[in-house]
Amino acid sequence: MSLLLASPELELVFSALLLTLVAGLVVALLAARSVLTCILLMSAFSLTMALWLMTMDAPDVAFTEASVGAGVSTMILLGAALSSTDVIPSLRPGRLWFPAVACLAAFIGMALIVPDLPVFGDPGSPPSAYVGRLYLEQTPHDIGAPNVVTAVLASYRGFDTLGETTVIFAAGVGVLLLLGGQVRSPDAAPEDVSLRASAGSPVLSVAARLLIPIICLYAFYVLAHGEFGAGGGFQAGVILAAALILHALVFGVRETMKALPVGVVRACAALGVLGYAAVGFLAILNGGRFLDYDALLSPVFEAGLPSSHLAGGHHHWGQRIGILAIETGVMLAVASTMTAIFYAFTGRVSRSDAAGAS
Amino acid sequence: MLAGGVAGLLVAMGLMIVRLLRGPTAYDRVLAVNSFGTKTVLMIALMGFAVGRPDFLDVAIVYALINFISTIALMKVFRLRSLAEPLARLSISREAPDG
Amino acid sequence: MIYVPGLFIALIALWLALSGHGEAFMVGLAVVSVILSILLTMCLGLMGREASPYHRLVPMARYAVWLMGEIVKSNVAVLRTIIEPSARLRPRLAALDADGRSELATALFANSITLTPGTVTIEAARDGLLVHSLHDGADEQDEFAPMAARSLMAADGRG
Amino acid sequence: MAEAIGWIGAVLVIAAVGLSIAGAVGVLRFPDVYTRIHAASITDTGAASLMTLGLLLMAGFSPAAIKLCIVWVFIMLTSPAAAHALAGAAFGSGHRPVLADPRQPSEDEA
Repeated sequence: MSLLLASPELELVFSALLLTLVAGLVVALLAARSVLTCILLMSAFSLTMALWLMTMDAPDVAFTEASVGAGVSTMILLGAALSSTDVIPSLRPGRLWFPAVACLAAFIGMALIVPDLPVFGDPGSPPSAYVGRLYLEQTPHDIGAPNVVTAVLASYRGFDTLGETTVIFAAGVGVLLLLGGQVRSPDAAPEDVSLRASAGSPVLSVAARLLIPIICLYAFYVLAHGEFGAGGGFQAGVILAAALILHALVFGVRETMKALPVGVVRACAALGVLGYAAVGFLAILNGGRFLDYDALLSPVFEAGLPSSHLAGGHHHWGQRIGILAIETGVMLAVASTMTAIFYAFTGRVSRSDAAGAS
Repeated sequence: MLAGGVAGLLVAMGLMIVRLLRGPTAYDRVLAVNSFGTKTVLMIALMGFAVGRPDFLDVAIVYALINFISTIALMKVFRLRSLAEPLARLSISREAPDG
Repeated sequence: MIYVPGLFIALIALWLALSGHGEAFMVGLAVVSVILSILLTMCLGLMGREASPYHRLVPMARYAVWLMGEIVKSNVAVLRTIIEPSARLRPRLAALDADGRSELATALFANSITLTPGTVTIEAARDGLLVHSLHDGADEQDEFAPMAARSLMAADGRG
Repeated sequence: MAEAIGWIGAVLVIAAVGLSIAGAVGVLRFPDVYTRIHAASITDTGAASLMTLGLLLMAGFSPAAIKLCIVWVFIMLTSPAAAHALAGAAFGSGHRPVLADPRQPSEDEA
């Protein structure tokens, strides 16, 4: 933030404007009586929050917020909204007092805490002073990845990230179980007039054909450059899923399921998590500890590799390849889980539509 | 200068929210969100360029792509009440290649 | 499958432009990624003229430069409408012929119309376009004729 | 000279933001969804172009500049397609544009 705007006064004006926008969006969300309007507002809210994260110099988090909050979760909420009614029932005023008091109490509690929080970016604050400083100082020597966020997530705390990837997988399994598990490719689209009208338009089909290869490549680019800048396996997975969702949106989910069957996608989700864990076991087999990437390559082999000119020549090939391997696992797991959830929603919706029509 | 630009874009985004709330049709709302997204892309590009960090621009690229996909999804839901139906067909018989 | 090399070159170029890392390891990753992307594209059944129009890059670029000029005009026109009283707003619909064009040329034409002076393509089909414009023009077919010819030349190589 | 180019760039960025605001005002003022699509999509692509050009003039050639151009290309590719999708969806679901000449038939074909 201070990088962006020279004077603190301007910074304050900017923060005030951004916060006004956020507050306005929240009030609008509370007032909206249509589910679809709420989804639109939440998409705009995610974008605004991502902007806020950008000003706090956290592009990794902003990246995730953008791709998940504004992209995939909009898609999934739309899928959910389609199988419910659009109008939010308004509560009787008599039932509002308890939530109102609870919210107010929580707000006052948090407001009381705020003055005790460290100033934003304070190097002396507890989270920055001890382990944070250690990470910053040791990363060039231990791991060599220029992006410390990736070094922490994928290497220092690789075991946590394995847990998180498993959580995503488990969440996907949970959603599939809740939705009934069985997803069939929807029956051939009914030839209704409204559909034929838009089916002829080449604009979207050309745009999708042109963009999908580029989006796929961009996903791999984000995966490969996670150690340099914002990005990594999670974001890459979401972007890849977005490409598949675009395909399903434009050409129909039937075509997507024909190319990538439901079973294959579900297997890939498991394969991603297994691949991540396999890297850990490979390290054990090579005589290291679980997820100890330094043990992945034998020292003789690593000595034969050209030294990498990253971060002052301290780059470890074992770390680099290990991080890339587990990030690939994360990407596969995330992309497949997102696609499987999308399949589940769309497959379900078209079945209920078919049942309603007959 | 850049601060003024960022503030101006925020004002434009706020106006888009007004259109989102006023509707009246669903397509006005989707239009407002789409335009809001484009302005966000511009704003990130401006901020990223101002601080000289190319990886901010990566985020802008993702926004531009995601914004398009979610506009298509929203439009489709409002139009067809379904995410599954195709908007365009994959033609099996391809045209004769040229060049 | 003559489109695969075109797409390969275009995607590699995009990667290198984005990445800026020229070391052998990253270039290797680039090649693997491009191959995976192309395989996915083929698996989804998208490979073809629209996914890989890069062999027409030079005429497209020439067309894009011409289009830029039109876009400048469009912004001036729309701005005047926003600033001046709404009396200037005279919306109308126009149907245009687009017979005998490839999908790519139709899409290029339709998108160009959307990008330029106060006109938006509402419906696009292989045989025609429905255009909404902010201002009354003389004859719609004449008005769009230069763009129709140029976009056809850029996408299909014939005028 | 370099300073002059920098100033031109700054002016272009400000113009882009002005165009954005003007587009937003148009989206608020125009009478129906089709005219609003004009205001939003055309000023969005225009603002993106002006801003890209302005920032390039201000900073010159760099890796960030290439990415900026890629962002611009994506906006120019996706924005008209999105506008077209919206207009087509609105038309297909029965919204008819407000026309200056009421005698003109609002075509019902596709």
